[in-house]
Amino acid sequence: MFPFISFEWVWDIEHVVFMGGLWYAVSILGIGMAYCIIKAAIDKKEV
Amino acid sequence: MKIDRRCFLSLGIGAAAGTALSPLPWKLMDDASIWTQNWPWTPVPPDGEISYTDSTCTLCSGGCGITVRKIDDRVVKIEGRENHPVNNGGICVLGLSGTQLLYGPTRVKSPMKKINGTFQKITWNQALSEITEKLLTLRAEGRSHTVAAIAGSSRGTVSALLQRFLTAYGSPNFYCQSSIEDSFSLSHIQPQNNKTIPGFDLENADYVLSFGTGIIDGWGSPVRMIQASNAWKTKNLKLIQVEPRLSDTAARSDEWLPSKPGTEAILALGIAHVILQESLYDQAAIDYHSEGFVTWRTAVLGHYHPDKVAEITGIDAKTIFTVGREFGQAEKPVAICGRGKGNTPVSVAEMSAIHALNVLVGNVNKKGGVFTLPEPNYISWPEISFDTKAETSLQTKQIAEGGLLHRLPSAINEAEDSVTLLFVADANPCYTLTDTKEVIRAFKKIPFKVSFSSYMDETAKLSDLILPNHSYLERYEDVPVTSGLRNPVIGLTKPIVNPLFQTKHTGDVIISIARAMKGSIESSFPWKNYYQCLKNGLGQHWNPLLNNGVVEITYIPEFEEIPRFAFQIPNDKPQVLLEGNENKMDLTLIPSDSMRLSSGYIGAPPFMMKTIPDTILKDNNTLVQIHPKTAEKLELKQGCYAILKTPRDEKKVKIHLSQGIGEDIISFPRGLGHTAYDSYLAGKGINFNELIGPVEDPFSGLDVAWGIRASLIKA
Amino acid sequence: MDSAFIPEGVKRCPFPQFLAGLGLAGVVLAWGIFAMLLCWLKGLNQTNMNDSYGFALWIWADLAVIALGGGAFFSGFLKYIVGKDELKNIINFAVLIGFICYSSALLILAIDIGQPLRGWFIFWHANVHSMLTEVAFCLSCYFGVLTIEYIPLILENRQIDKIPFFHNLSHNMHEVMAVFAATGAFLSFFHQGSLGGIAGVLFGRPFAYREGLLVWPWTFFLFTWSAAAYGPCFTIFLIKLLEKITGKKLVKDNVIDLLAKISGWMIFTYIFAKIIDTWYWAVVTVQSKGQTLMDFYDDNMFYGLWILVAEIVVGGIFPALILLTKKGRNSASLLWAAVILACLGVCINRWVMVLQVMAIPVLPFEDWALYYPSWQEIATTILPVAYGVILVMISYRYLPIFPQEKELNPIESH
Amino acid sequence: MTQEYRKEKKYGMVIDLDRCTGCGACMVACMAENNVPFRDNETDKLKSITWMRIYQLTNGKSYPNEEICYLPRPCMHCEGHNGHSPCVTVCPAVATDYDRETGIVSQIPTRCFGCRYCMAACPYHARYFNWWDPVWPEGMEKSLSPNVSPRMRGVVEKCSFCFHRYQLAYEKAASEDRRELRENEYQTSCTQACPAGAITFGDLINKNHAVYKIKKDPRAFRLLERLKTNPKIYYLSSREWVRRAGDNYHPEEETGKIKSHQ
Repeated sequence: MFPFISFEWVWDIEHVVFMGGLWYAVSILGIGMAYCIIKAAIDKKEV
Repeated sequence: MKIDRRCFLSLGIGAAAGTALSPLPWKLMDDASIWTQNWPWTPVPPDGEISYTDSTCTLCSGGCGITVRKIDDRVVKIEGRENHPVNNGGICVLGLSGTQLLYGPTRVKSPMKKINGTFQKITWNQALSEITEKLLTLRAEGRSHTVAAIAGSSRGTVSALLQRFLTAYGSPNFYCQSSIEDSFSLSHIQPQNNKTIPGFDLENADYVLSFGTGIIDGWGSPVRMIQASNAWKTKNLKLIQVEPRLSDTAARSDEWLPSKPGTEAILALGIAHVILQESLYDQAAIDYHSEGFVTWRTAVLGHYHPDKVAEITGIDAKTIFTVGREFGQAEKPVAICGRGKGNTPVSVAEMSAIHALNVLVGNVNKKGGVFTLPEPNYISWPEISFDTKAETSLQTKQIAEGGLLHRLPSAINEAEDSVTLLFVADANPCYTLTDTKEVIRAFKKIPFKVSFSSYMDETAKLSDLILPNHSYLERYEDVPVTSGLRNPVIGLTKPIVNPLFQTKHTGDVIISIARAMKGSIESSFPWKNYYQCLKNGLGQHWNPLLNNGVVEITYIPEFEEIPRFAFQIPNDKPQVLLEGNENKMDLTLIPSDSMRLSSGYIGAPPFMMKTIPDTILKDNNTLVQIHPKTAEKLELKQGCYAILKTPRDEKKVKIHLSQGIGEDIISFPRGLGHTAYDSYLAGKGINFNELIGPVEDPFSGLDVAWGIRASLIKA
Repeated sequence: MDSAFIPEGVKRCPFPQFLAGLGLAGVVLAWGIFAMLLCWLKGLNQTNMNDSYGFALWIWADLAVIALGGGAFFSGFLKYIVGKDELKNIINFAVLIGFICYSSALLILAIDIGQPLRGWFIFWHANVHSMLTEVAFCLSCYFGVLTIEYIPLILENRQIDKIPFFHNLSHNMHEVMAVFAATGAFLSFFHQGSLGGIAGVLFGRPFAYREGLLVWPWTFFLFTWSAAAYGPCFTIFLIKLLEKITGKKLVKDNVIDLLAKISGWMIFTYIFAKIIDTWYWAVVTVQSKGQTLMDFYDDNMFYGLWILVAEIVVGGIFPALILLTKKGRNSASLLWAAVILACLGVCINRWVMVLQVMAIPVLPFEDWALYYPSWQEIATTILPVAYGVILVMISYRYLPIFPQEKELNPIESH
Repeated sequence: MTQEYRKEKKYGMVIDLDRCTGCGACMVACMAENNVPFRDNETDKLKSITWMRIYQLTNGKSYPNEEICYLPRPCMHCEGHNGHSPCVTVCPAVATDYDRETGIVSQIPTRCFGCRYCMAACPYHARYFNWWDPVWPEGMEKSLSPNVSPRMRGVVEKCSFCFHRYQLAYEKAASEDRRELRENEYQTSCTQACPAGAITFGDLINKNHAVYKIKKDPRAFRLLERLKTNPKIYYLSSREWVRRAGDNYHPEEETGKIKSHQ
């Protein structure tokens, strides 16, 4: 699942494409949510 | 700080987020999965040193060599022994499951006495003194002859010790289950007062004509027979199977002759007719090996023309001619009989009709043929000493006339107190004897029953005292094997593990009882223990047996020692008739044997039960096989329930339709319906023996029932 | 009693009545949970599954709810990516249904696996070649997306909205929702597809096996397509059902009409593709394996050609034709018929792709394996329905699910 | 050929159905060797774990022309196309794998989380699920072999070609400084037990092994070759109807004449 960490990881096209897609999606969601939460917290202080 | 809802909510979410980000949930997740990989209730077999020990299997009469794999002192696997004269590395389902018998829940773990209907543990001292006292009292009362014993086999030192004990004690009532070998012996004229046993050099035969013999269904020494049948395949030998049912043997034969059940002898005579008519017989050999040929020849030529035989047997005349010619012209043709596993005798008339074929073509006592061998009396013990008490009481008549075991239950049921004490060793008569209900009734009438069984089988369960033997993996014993081999073989079982429970070798038990009886009985048992008795008794055979685990007894008889075959003049109806009224019960019920069913005195262990197909046993129901047309007539469907009625009993069965059986025949699997043993076996299916009763051969008195009339009614 | 939590300007039933309803659904839920616990504690021997039916009722339920929940991603896709703005009136509900369907699907999967405590191995020891891995990844991620889409809805509750942080959060999330929705659509495309791929890649099972494009069998695309096509029908069906129950109009006709029309076109094109796929499979794929179409529909007690007709004609062509015509969409009864048939159609498709696959013998000497579920399986399959009802009840009562409700059902001032 | 090539093995079996008597010894030999659990009622064959299972085939003719053939079915250890066996590719957690050194399809029960996708993928029904916790009656756990871990409830298991025997043999060979195993050093439990000598086991690509030659017998066929599963179990039968029962055929097709993929 994790490059460098999981022993099953192989640097082949399947892993790169599939896991790449996954991590890409997870990052978008994570960053998006983080952005929303942090902004909400900041906005709250400004109120 | 005021804790309001808002604060509470934030705190909660914060805590959740904090926990999620901490290693805690991940660690818990990991631990949980590691826990599932090591569930404490899933056993982890301890590792240890691997060792292999050779021994002999005793679970059927086949006597295969086994190699037992142990880890430290645990038996983990039983394998076939390489280069063994009987099985050469092969092994069967029962032999492989032996570990489950050794460690299984069916073992009797100590001497048990039935008190108020339940078994209670007692010590060996208590058990032995109780039995000794009983025996002494009976003897003092002059009732020695009311002590009886049933042994699984007439051969081997333990059976011989039991018989010896009874004789020295003064009882003529020692019984063994009759077998096909008795039929064979009775169809010969004995030169000495000895039994004649058949030896089959089947590997070297070139044409095998089998009359219902389950060659690969467990007849003879099963593994060896499977190997022989494959040797025939390789050599392109022809196997002809005469059988009403498409058994595995029939399925494997080159030609299956689906004769009407019970007409095998007539078919054999029809084939003999062809051989005689076309002069394909060997006159010199006939003269050498037999008596009574001329009159027999006339009778057969007169009454058994293939056309007529075809009518009775359902095998067309053309086939009879072909088979007769092929048999007559083959170099080493062999005709064999004994239905299914061959555990039940056939009538002497049938045996004669079939073995006559071997004699006709002269394939007797030569390579690739059938041998007439003397019983291998290999045990040499000192003479028994008798006191007057024994001498007189030995003169009393046997309770079952002719020493025939199947007569014992009715004899007991008819006369009061005919048997007051019964020993049962290596046998399970309450399961294996036919008309089981009567057997159990008789058994219950006997005031005191003693079982030597290692396992809680049906007979042990009904006994008053159990003196459990070591299992075969815990003891020394000689294993004589004659079934279907060229020469008799003696194997040796060895203690692979120390006895797990408080069991005692039956041989030792008999010796200690005898010694406690004092007097002439004690002096008839001059051995310290069973081991010594075995070693002394086997004499010259002991050292090779101990070293190799097996010895072959090759014995070439002199001319005058050769038992001569007696051609029996066939009467009008050489077939054994069925019990039951033909008009009321118009179906014929026959048993079917299979390698995956154990029908002997050892019940199938769990592994074996796993191999039974669901066309034989489904849940707790036995399935009977019938032809679709029979089913149509009786309005039965695949998988439906029906009541199977015979003159002896009636049972609920399930129907399985098959194209491998003729019309109006019901095939019933033998080996199910145990009421004892463990939950893996007890209550599964129906015991065939309950549905059938003995039918005696008028010539020999042997129980030669091969089936019974029956009816099937939709339930 | 709970009026402070009920959105302003709408009328809800009395609290006791609401509680009674909750209780009723709760009983069914408890039954399902009991069965679920049995399965977890005693193992899958509680089911009637067997070695021929490794996949059974649950997997069908799983595939079915995901297909039906497809309305969420497709309406999201239409609203945020294609820009069909009218759908904003329906998107909340679609998200709610999606959330219910997907959480149920995940729960069913957690019950279905033999070692639930090791379920995370699918992520940790992932085999990237397995369709199921793809399903697990995309499904969980998309469930994350649905949660993200559902959160702002919760935050819009009257009381929660009063908290500035949550108010802001809700606002911020709405702002970036298009990004989330796009990610969701991307994930959905793959997991709907890989669910189809699950059956399609089984080259040992000619009934399921399909040829395809690169690593994806045709069922991959058909499943995505059918989820997008039939999912909205389920959303419409539930809205109509909710309107019947509440006795209120909740969504304007033009919105329903738009969704129905899009759904109609989707079903129409899907079923066209499905027919081609079936035809090619029957004539080429199956033939090459030495079998014929009728091998799969013959000689057993249950599966006949009727099921193929039911799926394609009754559950496909019929609803497509109704939804494509204005008259069909405008007639209440026809619309009802269309959405129900469509939901049945897609459920039959998922059934066939799971259970019939298991039933058909592949070895010539084997027989059909038919199976009926145990009560534990049925209870755990109904569990999500009860759970869904409860969540819909609560959400409908306390959250502004239907933006048009106030306008359509003005309350006389009191 | 290079040294590298020689190292690769493809263990497989040839089962002679002309010799098989259906006695069941292979089934029990397998159970005893691999600690296969058992239950009170084993008559529901769809819930009975038998890594080696014997099918009874009939020619479909009516009495008295019916014929029977027994067909033992272990795991086929399919190679598929280049190791892509039907089950290995679908396992989401790499709990089953195609071992390129031996050609054996492995199964790791502690890795398996019981999704049963592999069972759905296997057309041979060679995979079994542990629907129950394995329970040995008191005392009988002594008969368990330490070479094969008993499996827990909720995981899939199947024939491993007695892989532990390969490992033990390999360790022994290594201790004797040998890199390659002799043919008889590694044999499966079923092969060893078969009283009919119907099973031959060995390296299918090693010219010195018996299986290499026998698999080219004109009687040879494999099950469901048309599905391109590329199994490593070959069967021999001199009966045409048996060979035909090994695969699905259109009526006009000739038995064994379908060009299969390698």
